[in-house]
Amino acid sequence: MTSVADAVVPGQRLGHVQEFNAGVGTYSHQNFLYASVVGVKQITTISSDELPVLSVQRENTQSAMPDIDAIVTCKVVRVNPRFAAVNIMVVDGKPCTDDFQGIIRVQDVRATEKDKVKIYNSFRPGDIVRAQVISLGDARSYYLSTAANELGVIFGTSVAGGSLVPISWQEMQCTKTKAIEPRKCAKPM
Amino acid sequence: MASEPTNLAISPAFTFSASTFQKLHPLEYFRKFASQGVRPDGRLLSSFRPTTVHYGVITTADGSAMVRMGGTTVVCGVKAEVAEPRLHAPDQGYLVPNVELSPICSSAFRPGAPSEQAQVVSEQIHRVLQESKVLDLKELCIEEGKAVWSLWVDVVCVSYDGNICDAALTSVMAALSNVRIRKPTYEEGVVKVAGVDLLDDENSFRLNLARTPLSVSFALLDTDLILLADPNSAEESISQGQIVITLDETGQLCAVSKVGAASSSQQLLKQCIERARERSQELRRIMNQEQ
Amino acid sequence: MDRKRVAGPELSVAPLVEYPRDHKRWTPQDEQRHDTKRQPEDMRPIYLKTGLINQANGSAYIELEKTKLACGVYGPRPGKRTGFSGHGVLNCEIKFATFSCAKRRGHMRDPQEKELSQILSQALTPAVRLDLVPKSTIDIFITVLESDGWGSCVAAAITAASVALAHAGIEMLDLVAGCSAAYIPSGPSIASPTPSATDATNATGPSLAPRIFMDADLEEEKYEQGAIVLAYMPSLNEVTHMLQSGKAEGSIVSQSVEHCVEACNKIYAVMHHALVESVGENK
Amino acid sequence: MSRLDRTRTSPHQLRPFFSSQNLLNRSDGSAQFDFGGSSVLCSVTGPAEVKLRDEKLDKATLEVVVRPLVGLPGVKDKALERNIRETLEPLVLSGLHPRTLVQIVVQTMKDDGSIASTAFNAAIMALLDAGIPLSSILGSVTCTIDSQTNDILLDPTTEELAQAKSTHVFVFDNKASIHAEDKSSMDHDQASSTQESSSAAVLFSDSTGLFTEGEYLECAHVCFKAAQAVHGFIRTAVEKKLLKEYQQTSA
Amino acid sequence: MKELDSSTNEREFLLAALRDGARIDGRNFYDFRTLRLSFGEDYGAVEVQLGNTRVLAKVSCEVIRPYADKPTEGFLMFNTEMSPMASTVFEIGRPTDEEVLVSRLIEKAMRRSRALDTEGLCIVAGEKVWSIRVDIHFLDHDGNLIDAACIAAITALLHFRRPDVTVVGEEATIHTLEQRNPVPLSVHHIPICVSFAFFDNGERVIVDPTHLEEQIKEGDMTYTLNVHKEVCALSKAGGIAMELDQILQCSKIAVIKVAEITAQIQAALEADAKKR
Repeated sequence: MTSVADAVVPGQRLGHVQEFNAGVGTYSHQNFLYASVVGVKQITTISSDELPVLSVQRENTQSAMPDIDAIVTCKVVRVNPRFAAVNIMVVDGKPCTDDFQGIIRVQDVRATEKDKVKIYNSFRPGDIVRAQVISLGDARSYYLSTAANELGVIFGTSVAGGSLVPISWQEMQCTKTKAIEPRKCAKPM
Repeated sequence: MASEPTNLAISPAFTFSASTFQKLHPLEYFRKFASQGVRPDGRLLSSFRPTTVHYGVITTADGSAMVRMGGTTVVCGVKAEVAEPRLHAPDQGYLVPNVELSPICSSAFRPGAPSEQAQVVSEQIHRVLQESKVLDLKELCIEEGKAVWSLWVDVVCVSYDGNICDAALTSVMAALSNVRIRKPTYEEGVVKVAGVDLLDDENSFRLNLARTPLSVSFALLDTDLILLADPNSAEESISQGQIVITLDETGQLCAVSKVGAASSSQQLLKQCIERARERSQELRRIMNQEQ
Repeated sequence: MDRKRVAGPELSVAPLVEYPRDHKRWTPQDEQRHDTKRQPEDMRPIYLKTGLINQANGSAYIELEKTKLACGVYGPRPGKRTGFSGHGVLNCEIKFATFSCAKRRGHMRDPQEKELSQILSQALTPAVRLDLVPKSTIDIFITVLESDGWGSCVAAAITAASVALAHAGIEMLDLVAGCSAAYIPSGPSIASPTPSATDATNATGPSLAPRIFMDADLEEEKYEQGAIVLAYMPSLNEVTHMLQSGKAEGSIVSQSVEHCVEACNKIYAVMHHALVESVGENK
Repeated sequence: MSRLDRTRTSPHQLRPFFSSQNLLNRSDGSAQFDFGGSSVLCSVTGPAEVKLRDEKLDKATLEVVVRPLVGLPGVKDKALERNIRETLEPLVLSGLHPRTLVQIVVQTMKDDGSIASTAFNAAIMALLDAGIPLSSILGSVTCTIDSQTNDILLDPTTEELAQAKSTHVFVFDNKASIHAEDKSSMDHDQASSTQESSSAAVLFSDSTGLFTEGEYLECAHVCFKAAQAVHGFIRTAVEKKLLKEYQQTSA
Repeated sequence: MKELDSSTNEREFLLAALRDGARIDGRNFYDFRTLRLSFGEDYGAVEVQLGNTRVLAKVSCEVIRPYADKPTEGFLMFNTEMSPMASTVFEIGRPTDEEVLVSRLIEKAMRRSRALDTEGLCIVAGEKVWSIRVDIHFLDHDGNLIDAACIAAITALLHFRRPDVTVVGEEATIHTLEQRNPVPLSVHHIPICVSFAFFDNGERVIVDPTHLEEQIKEGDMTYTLNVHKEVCALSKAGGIAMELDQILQCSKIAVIKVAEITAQIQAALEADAKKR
């Protein structure tokens, strides 16, 4: 498919800015395009009136880190009336080496009727939550949101220790005891 | 890679890639494989990882060895220095093993003082060397009551992927067997050795090791009472206990330890000893090949 | 006393090494280098490999004959909580194994290791696009397994760390190659058997221009009157760090910088090869 | 034949053991356990506030601190800390107290051999005294194989340890013995065979020195039988304490 | 773990009682709590109970090389590291202020007052000396750790016997306990600490405060004396300012207390010696 000959390393000059647009894994410096990661050079032509995009397909993906708008999977570690604190474990389908910290503030739990949200009716410690990064947050945590249908709790364990299945967008049921517990559920895709 | 089990769902509604699933539910991930009799790295529950031993890799040390056990790489270097003997043991030297688990080898270790794990492994090796009388410390005497050799046996873990215990002890024994110390002369409180380029039996001596104990470790998974030979770091993190069997070349036991997890039957321990016997023979074969 | 390690004697020293009278040791008076196979401008052959440490995000192992070190890169990962920063932090820590030098080293981090860590982070930071990893830390850990020359060790650490960073998939402007050279006083071509010949510093007249030995080993370093370590980005043709120590004339310095740049270009080829090789492996 | 300590006549004899609970005022539970001239005092605090760093989402964090009688704690004590912690972890029903700390401090008071076993027994009694929920209790016994006579000596003294060619520390939980008791009440013939097979279940084992597999299994067997006495003793101690408390509250 | 302050009720009650001339455990102001000393089978191990405060002291010895500049001086070392057993405020490796204070006072009381003859610990000058180590374990903290620790340390030193040694020329032979009776250390004098706590601007002075009293006190002072009325150490670390008169008044009380405690220690040692 790709030959080693197309492999480039950071700093390798790939072309002139008049010939190509800079894509991922590249940067421009004094009218030239250079590779910024190890990978395979790729040229994609979008349309005839635009310059082709020169990019480098990463060979070793960098350890995942949260970025604005990224979809993350995280575990709830503690809750209080103002926010749920989470450990971000997966970013855009890629596991992080070390967990990053995030919080879902009460106003970011859902899109509508924000003033009626109670954190403890939305998340419990141990829940696995799918969320979106909305800002880099403060020194400690990224700020996350679950205010969309496909975002929210995707896996949880009931008080009795059984696994929970969603029965509506704000309720989940224990498979063992059939007890219903409130959650902000993610809509299965 | 073993053939991946197809159903990686944590609940019927959501599916994930294998790596994501492993991160979120390491135990479930492992079980999916174990239920098919294999481990995520493709091994059988009872098989060990490929192992290599290289001798004399460090020329600044008086004896050294590098051991690779799967993804775990350790380097052991022995330095012989001169020290005053203890007053109550004036003709005995020192043999001081220490294992360093520094942050280079895994993100599980932080910079600073040795972690509990590093301390425990160091102590385990220290005890085996001492209790199963590997080396007569009188051999390290230079001048009774005045000067003895102190052998600093330091193990550096370069890459950590579980089972540091076996890798470290193997490297220690290999490095000790590789040691060559220049013959010393003692004169008026000063220990001198001759500066020569090539060490031979004329100008140096080797350690007379009474035996070569090697350890074989298993991880215990409580929930399913599964026994895993030579666990890697992902397996260690989901296991509750471990069994370590240490044997010398005659098949005599030097140490048996079972820590953590629920009670295990005598049958299980016998099984471990049996497997350990075979594995330690194999390790010895690898060690002898390279020498 | 160190409670967290198996205790040995409180004090121990290396034995005194006594050389026989007829023992021949290398001195700067020798025409050839300590390693007789090398010319002054020759480096030792480099062995460089990525991916030794499987728990790390990126790693490299480098060997210049006896100089051996391993480097692991972790991150970007959550940084220490010291305020919000739009830029990432590059954190370097270098540690010499206790058995890595002729004299046994301690377990604790000593001032030399701290200084080296500083040099490394200065040499590498300009090449890493830290603006792309806000709030995060990239940790570079280096363990020196054996050191045969201080300068070569620093240079090897820079080279290995830069390859490990690229191996970790971290965005960089360029690779950084490290190279060292030592200024060795050149004696008379015929070694004079004067008693002062053993004392290297006195043996040389000040008038003679020193020779420049690339990638000097420990034995040669013992006689050096100065040395230089250069960190250089070969594609961009930029220097990220330069450390000149000792006394040398300007012409010697500029000459050795030229030599080092040239050598860095050779090292770059090795780095390139090691990284491209890893591309093939993963497929 | 007599033992080195001259008070015992049989190699399989334990030294007299003794315990008392609820000795300390500043901890939630405490106990002292003596094997002859060896004595360990143990305190338990918890469930209490846990440091954020050590917090576990779904269970209590167990912390063990071992304090030697002489000198500062070293790697040896660290190893014992880890052994005690990992042995107790499956016993403590830690899921009942998530995000809390159960701290166990083990202090050697007198040292005449078999300290690890004495510490294990003191720890379980202190946990009982503190009312920490447990799934079962444990009993620990040490033995050595004498380098001269090859005899298995139970509960060795310091002097006997110095002469040993190998040392074996065992811990057994009382699940096996409960099992055996049930069986024996039903059927006597079956009981002996159950006892044989149940003697195998080892909760913790730590052996060093030089020994054969046969010797190891023999030691396990001898220690298992002796551990029954320790289990019985602990049980009686708890019964007595409960009875006393009941009498106090009803009086 | 952080320690909770005493409750307002406790404080008010305790202070009200003091103003009525009573302490809540029924003691008079200048009473010590019941002091109990128990010895182990080994020499040099003593457990001290001062009310609910418990301290264990263990003395051990080894032969080591002396410092070159003090070739005839033996060593006397104290280990006063506190474990969470005594109270959860103590954390391993993070000494509290109290721990530092106690450790320094013990040093002052024992070593600086030359209670133990360190010259007498010399075996062969410049070669071999005894190093005496006192490990003080705090088991239960109900106030006044310093007095209890001090009593434990000095009693353990008095109780301790080291192996006998014979020196012929440069050669020293250390005899085992079986070969020869071990010998006691030469203790010059018996320093005893007496701690005071002050309330109501020093108007009310009590000795041997309990933990609760320590929490509420406004200031404190520790006298270290021996029966010969020699002051070995005096420590008044912070707290309210005191008039000189009050300090002198305390010293008179301390003298009496020291005599009592010393007598009790000697009686206990004699009783133990008879049993052996």
